[in-house]
Amino acid sequence: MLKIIIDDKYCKGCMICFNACPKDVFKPSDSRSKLGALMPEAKNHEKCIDCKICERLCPEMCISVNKDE
Amino acid sequence: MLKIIIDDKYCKGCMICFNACPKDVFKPSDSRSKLGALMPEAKNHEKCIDCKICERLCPEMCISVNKDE
Amino acid sequence: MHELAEKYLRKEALPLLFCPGCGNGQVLNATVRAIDELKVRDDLAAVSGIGCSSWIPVYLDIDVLHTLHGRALAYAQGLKLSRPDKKVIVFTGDGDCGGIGGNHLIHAARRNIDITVVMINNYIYGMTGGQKAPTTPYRSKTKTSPYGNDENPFDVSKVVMAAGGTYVARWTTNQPVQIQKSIQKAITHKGFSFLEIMTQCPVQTGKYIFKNQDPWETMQWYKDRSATKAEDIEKGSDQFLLGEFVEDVEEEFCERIARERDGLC
Amino acid sequence: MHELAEKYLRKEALPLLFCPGCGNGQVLNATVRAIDELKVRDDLAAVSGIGCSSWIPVYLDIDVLHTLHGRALAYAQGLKLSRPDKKVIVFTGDGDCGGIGGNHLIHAARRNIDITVVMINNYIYGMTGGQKAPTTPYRSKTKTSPYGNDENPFDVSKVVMAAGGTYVARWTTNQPVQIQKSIQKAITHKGFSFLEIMTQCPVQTGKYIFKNQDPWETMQWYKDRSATKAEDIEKGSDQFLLGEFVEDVEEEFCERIARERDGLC
Amino acid sequence: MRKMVKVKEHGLKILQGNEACVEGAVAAGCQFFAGYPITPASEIAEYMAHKLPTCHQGTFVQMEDELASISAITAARWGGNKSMTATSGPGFSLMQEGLGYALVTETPTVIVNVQRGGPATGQPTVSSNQDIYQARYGSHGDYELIVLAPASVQEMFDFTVKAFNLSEEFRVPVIVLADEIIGHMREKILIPEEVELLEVESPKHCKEPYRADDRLIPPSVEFFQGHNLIIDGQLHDEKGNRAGHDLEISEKLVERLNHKITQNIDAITDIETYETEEASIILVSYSSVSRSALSAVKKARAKGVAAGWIKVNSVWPFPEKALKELTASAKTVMVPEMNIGKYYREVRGILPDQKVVSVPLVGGKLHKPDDLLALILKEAKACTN
Amino acid sequence: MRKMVKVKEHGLKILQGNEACVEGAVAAGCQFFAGYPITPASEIAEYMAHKLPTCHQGTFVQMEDELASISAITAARWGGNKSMTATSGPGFSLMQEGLGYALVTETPTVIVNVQRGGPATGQPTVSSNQDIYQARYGSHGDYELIVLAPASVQEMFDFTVKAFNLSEEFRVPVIVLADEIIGHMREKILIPEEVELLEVESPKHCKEPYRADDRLIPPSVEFFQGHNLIIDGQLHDEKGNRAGHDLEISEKLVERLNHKITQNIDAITDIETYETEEASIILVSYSSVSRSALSAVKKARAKGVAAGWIKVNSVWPFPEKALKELTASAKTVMVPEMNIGKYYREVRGILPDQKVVSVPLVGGKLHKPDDLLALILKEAKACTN
Amino acid sequence: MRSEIRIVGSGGQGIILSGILLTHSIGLYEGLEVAQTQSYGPESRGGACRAEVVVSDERVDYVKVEVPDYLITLNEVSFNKFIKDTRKETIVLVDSTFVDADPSIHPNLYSIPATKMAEEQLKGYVANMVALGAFSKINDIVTLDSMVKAVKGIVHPDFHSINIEALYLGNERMMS
Amino acid sequence: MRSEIRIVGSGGQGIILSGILLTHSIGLYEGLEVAQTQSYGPESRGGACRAEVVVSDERVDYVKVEVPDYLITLNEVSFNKFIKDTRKETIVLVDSTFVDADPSIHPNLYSIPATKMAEEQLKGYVANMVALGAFSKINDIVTLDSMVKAVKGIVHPDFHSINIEALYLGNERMMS
Ligand SMILES: Cc1ncc(C[n+]2csc(CCOP(=O)(O)OP(=O)(O)O)c2C)c(N)n1
Ligand SMILES: Cc1ncc(C[n+]2csc(CCOP(=O)(O)OP(=O)(O)O)c2C)c(N)n1
Ligand code: SF4
Ligand code: SF4
Ligand code: SF4
Ligand code: SF4
Ligand code: SF4
Ligand code: SF4
Ligand SMILES: [Mg+2]
Ligand SMILES: [Mg+2]
Repeated sequence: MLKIIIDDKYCKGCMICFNACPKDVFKPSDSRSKLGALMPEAKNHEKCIDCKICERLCPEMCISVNKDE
Repeated sequence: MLKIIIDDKYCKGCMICFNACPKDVFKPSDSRSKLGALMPEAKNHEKCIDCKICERLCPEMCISVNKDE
Repeated sequence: MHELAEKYLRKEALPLLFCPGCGNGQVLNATVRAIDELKVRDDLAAVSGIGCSSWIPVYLDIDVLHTLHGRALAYAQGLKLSRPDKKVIVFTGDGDCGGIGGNHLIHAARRNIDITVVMINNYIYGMTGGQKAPTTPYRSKTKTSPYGNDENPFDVSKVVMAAGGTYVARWTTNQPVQIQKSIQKAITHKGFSFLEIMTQCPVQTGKYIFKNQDPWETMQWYKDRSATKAEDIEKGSDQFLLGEFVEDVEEEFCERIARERDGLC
Repeated sequence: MHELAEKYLRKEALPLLFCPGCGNGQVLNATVRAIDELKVRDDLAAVSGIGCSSWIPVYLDIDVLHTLHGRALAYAQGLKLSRPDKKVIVFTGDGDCGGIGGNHLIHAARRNIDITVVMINNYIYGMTGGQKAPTTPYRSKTKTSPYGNDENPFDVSKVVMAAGGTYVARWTTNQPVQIQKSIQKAITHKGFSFLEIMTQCPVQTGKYIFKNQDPWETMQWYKDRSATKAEDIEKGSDQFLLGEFVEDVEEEFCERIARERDGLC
Repeated sequence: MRKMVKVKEHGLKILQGNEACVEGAVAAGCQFFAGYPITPASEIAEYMAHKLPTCHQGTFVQMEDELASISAITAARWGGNKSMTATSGPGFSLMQEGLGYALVTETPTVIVNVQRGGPATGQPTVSSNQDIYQARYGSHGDYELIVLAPASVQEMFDFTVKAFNLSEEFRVPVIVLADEIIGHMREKILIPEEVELLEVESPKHCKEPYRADDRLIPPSVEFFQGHNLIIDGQLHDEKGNRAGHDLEISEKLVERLNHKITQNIDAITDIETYETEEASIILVSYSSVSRSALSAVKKARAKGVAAGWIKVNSVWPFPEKALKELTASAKTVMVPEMNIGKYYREVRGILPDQKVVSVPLVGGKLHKPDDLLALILKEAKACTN
Repeated sequence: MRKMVKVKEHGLKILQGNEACVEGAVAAGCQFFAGYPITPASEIAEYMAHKLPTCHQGTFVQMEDELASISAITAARWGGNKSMTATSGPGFSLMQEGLGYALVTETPTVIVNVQRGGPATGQPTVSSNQDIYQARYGSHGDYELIVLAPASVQEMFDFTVKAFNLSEEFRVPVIVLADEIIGHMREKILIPEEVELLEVESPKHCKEPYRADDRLIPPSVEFFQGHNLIIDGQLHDEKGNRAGHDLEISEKLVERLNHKITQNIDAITDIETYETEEASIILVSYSSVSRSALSAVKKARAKGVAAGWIKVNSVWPFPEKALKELTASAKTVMVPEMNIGKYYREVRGILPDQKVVSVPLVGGKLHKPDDLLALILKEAKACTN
Repeated sequence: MRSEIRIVGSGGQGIILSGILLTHSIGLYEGLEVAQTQSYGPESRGGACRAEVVVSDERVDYVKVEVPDYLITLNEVSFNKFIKDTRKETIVLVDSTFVDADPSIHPNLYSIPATKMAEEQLKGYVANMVALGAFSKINDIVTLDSMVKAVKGIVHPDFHSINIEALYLGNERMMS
Repeated sequence: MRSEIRIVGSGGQGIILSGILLTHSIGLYEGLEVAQTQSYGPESRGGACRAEVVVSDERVDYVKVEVPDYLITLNEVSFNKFIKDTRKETIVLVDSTFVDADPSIHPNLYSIPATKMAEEQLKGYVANMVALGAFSKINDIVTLDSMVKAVKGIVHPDFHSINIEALYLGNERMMS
């Protein structure tokens, strides 16, 4: 399965990943990043098709979509 | 007849009038303008067709083609 | 942090000072990928002017010259001419490049000097807080056009083409892959290349022009209004064309200078 | 002295300080006729930058602002905006306008502000003694390109069109009547008008570029290389097009500002 | 002629310095603003964009850069509009050539420099007095001009009005040398119901726009009045015709351009004082720092030290005579300033017999009253020793 | 490290000052020139265009304006090329912002200002010393830089070489403040067979391009060496990262930028003298005027007046200490200059106990030796009275 | 009498607006002299941001804060940075949404989850107003009443109600 | 010993080149110290133009001409202007093509129709060289020989012969 990691040190909660993901992998959450922003959360890892749109569109380069080996 | 007057106060002897006149009205001359330049001379007044090309092309605006009344 | 960020960004400068959702980060993202793919890190220097967009290269862990407002291309030309064997990429804003810097732009394009220019068009002066840019749409309200902009917006890419740029392309932040590929093409291209990237500035453009500060909304607005075929664009509408507009081969400026010098030896 | 010279020139400033056979005097000649025909003397001010060509208006007995190198259009815009009811004509050189002044040019064109620009293209920096201009042909020798110019020449009219000029025309000094008519049209035109006049600079261009200092020879060279139909121009040749390239109707900048102000009252 | 002119939006307000500057300009009859945004001066352009079209039928235009901005305001004044621009360090540097043009053509206009820290991009958001010499010497050539340095929001209003009046009176560009603190600060301000404006009469016929009166000031003329003026940035004769190659004419013009200011210096000098008479230690200050200085002087007085305070409002032309007189009693003169110690050089130059102490502070720091007090006390002790 | 380097076209020649400047630059290893024509400096660009491509494999480029020119030379130095530009008043005004950038990024480069008369277009073909303060204070912000004023064709060569060395030594832009007379004059000049050049060693690895040594000078680094430098026109920390908002870091940088020059002033100061010891009247001069001054002093000596002559070559940083010492014996110090009396202000500022006399001359006039002599004799008489 | 107020947080949190609001409330409705200055990081992007208000019964000479009598901090970074520059009498108000401040760290520490309250209860970016409402309870310079008047003077009418609500909300929460 | 030479005319007449030629002849081939300056009207267009050469056996201090020992004028305007600034010992050479100078006007007046001679006899713009050739006869600083050497040093080889011819032509004419 794929693992989507959002780095809470850098996420600014812009929600572009959430909006852009074709598979609705992300959900808003209550947890705050180190910068104080409300972060999205990768909820539906299993739906991910590894298109990496989220990675490419994240302005903070703080998402990684990894093969969970 | 037409009278072509070159103002010797301003003529710089560039010879554009001489070159441009379709009727060969002008000839080079030995006489110097006040600025020290060798001026053209309107020799063949009778050939002039009043096209005013010389007037329009003179950079010093120092030619007038006049009806000699 | 993404592994490429880890590899190419200056850690001590993070987090990026861009507002949440700012398109500048996305351009940085694409740039990092382009550098990685081309493996040009050691042969590439970045130059920028002043503006939010001019901060893009400041995070890149390569040689970077962060210069003065409007002068990025003048510095870039000096740098390139001093080291014609290296590559120079410029990051600049619509104001920095098309406003105060317009003269250097047209002359650099005319010279066909081998520089890659990435111009971030966010329709506004972001850094100074939302004043009108030369690209601001007609009638749009900004801090310095509170009753609507009276000026026609500047089509910078068009002028670059008229001035002689040999690679010209335009994308929005909706096309991260195309941005990356175009950057790669532009860096590889021998001659003056110009990339116009339409980005969201959720804070200023969002507030004043789009009246919507959600970054995604601006990205959607761009999606709705852009086309890759000229036929698809309605005349008089606010639609605009995307794509690679010019790809010309012409002898490059530094090469001409080198050839001349060779002739003198 | 011609009667129109008598009527419109500042006697105390004569003789013109142009070299014998310089095209600037011919442009002045056409301008005087245009002013006379339009009867705009009292409603017209002239602005210029620095260069031989920028001296053209200095002999005109109207209000004249002889400004700084490259800034003519910036001053002209301030003047026009302060008195939108009056007409402003700018005389400028290829260096003044297309070199150092290029940024004001493209932005004035973009704004479509009602100013008439007469740009004298003599391929060179005349006043400073024959250095390369942005218009200098490729490979031409000048004082600052002793081994041949490495840069592509700047097609200023083309860039003005791309930037948004609404009346654009080009003539050589072989067409004094067309120059006069175009000046009249441009002054009458509501919007940004740009006239490029190719002139002979027998002293500098003649010496360095054409290697022939006879003014008439350069005029002939222009005659041989210009055409009024695009079809007549061989691609890749040194021929160039003459004529009126653009005549567009679009709301003018000062009018827009006035309309906006009216809306606020 | 001086005339009282009504001000539309008068009354007690809280405004930012930059806003007060705009209110002052509008009250003074400014009809034309051309500018380019820059921190910390942008609010002036923004507020102008908002105000000019409405209340005044004036024109606001954002130009492509600062070179264009100063050009446009200079030309607009020849078009008959009172005009102004505002910028900060980098933009002010770009304006230097155009400033010279306004100077040599004797164009009345107002330029506001809201100083930030330099050099180059420097410190965009931080205050300084670093451009005090640039304001005087930044352009090439020999000239004198007038520079006013406000130290409060009220003064941003008052000095802007004054700048317009002085520019018209002396036909010279006047610089309002503000700084980030003053520009961005909010304070109470009382906008008066009317302000006194200078209206210089314009001659009906004028063939010699540069023939000066006995105060060395040329006539107030403009375009489109049938004068057929020739206005040239080259040195020129009284008709305006270029004469840079003529050393006699050029000498006369350059001397007049300088002397029209220095000779009228008494009419220009504007200095505020506090307890300078018989003071043995005097602080010569200007800009925001003057407020710290005043605070320190008051504290020193409270401690029994004969301290005095001078605030120079018209920093240029350098008020040599006035400063000499006002500091006559002082053994020690201190010059605190938010720069490396620049105005100090001027002060020291005219007070050969006194101890002149530079109190510089750079990097954007504002002098704290207590730090200045400590210096005063140290000097006081040194004096009595 | 100082190294003797061969000069290709040496020997006794007659050259124009502007040509000698180019010869000096080329001898000093200048590899890059970007410029824009302007009277009376154009010959420098023209001769560079001719020379650089041939003898040196250097690059000449004519830019679209002076803003671009100074930008290009600054960047070229980061590319590793020794670089230079040349201009005159109007162009120098346009370069002020870019000069600030070179200053704050500590870029070694050379800017030649062949002064003409100002302000604005002023007197394009006429000489002056009017830009003496602009050269020091023309850009916004606090800085110190080095300005050399040649007074002969030989010095155009020598000072240009020196300018390159000083710029490399102190990592600072150096200005060669020439003037129309010197730039256009033709004289004999001996181009030496070799010149001494400074070669500053560059560190192999550098992560802190702005960490200075104990002379306050940062390392000599450039691009494409694997350092991954960040060079910023905002105030920055030792790594080069922007820190304009940090007052402590900013204060440190601004102070260092200033002190690296003032603290090393002895190494920079360059003054020539003639008979100053025990002289009671000393002329402090620079530029072309210094030659008239020397002539006058010699004539005065011939008449038995104890006159002395000082020629300041390094006009900035202001050689306060040296001038004080050298003028110690003088009762009267005279400062003749081709401007409204500018350097005089500096001199008067440091000589509180002597009579300092300004001898200005504007409009392009050069002081005649006999006129200066008359003044000296008058002063001599006043002294003995 | 001289009183110094410092408000700190990050760009976008309405720090400057809070300063302006205080200035208007104090200057126009409390009849005191007031000078408000500000300081912000690299231009105005997300960095640290600070507004300072100096209050006095005579003209304010020195316009900056030396040691604040009141410190309001809206994020963690600025709390950590500015808590050092207080004296023990300083009244400190923190937004506990971000700062989990140990009350023992300072004798006069008050906290309120301003951001959380604004987000949850008012669905708007008015944490600054919540904080000011709370501040109205713990100072003796400016009243809630004056703040409400100032809102009406400087905020666009469309946003009067949410801002005033926020002020009240903060005020009430501090009460309890 | 100090000697001052002034050459005046209008732009385009080769005034500056004459100055340069003299400087080279005197400095390199007569072994004297020399400083040549110039002055010209509005930039370089047709206006008045002046070259000055100061010669000395020691370094030239004051580089401008005060009262010329030699004045060479190539047009009417400059003749009229500069004849005033001579003393009676000054040796004056005029181009009689333009200036119909009354010999009684100055005790040391020489004239030669340099422009006419150049145009008619050499078909070239070398009036300046004709004048210098003439000058070589009436001064005791620089010889024709040195001038010829200098021509070879500074003029493009293509134009050596016409310039040298012109020098000789002027020299011979003055002879007679
Ligand atoms: C000479 C000068 N003028 C003005 C400024 C102020 N300034 C900084 S950035 C900027 C505009 C930036 O706009 P843009 O280039 O579009 O970049 P963005 O912030 O929108 O990305 C301005 C006007 C400056 N730094 N220097
Ligand atoms: C800022 C500045 N830079 C350079 C110059 C010198 N300069 C005067 S005219 C000129 C070029 C003029 O060329 P162009 O505009 O083509 O006019 P032309 O003389 O050819 O008619 C230059 C470079 C100047 N006056 N000001
Ligand atoms: S795109 Fe990046 S910064 Fe934005 S919310 Fe997603 S992870 Fe956070
Ligand atoms: S890789 Fe694609 S599918 Fe997976 S989370 Fe990212 S955007 Fe969604
Ligand atoms: S065109 Fe005019 S200036 Fe030229 S020769 Fe004819 S009359 Fe003389
Ligand atoms: S009017 Fe025509 S025909 Fe007559 S002289 Fe002039 S050019 Fe010749
Ligand atoms: S102001 Fe706009 S462009 Fe600048 S960082 Fe914020 S969102 Fe990006
Ligand atoms: S130099 Fe050329 S453009 Fe200038 S006046 Fe002479 S001929 Fe005309
Ligand atoms: Mg932008
Ligand atoms: Mg030209």
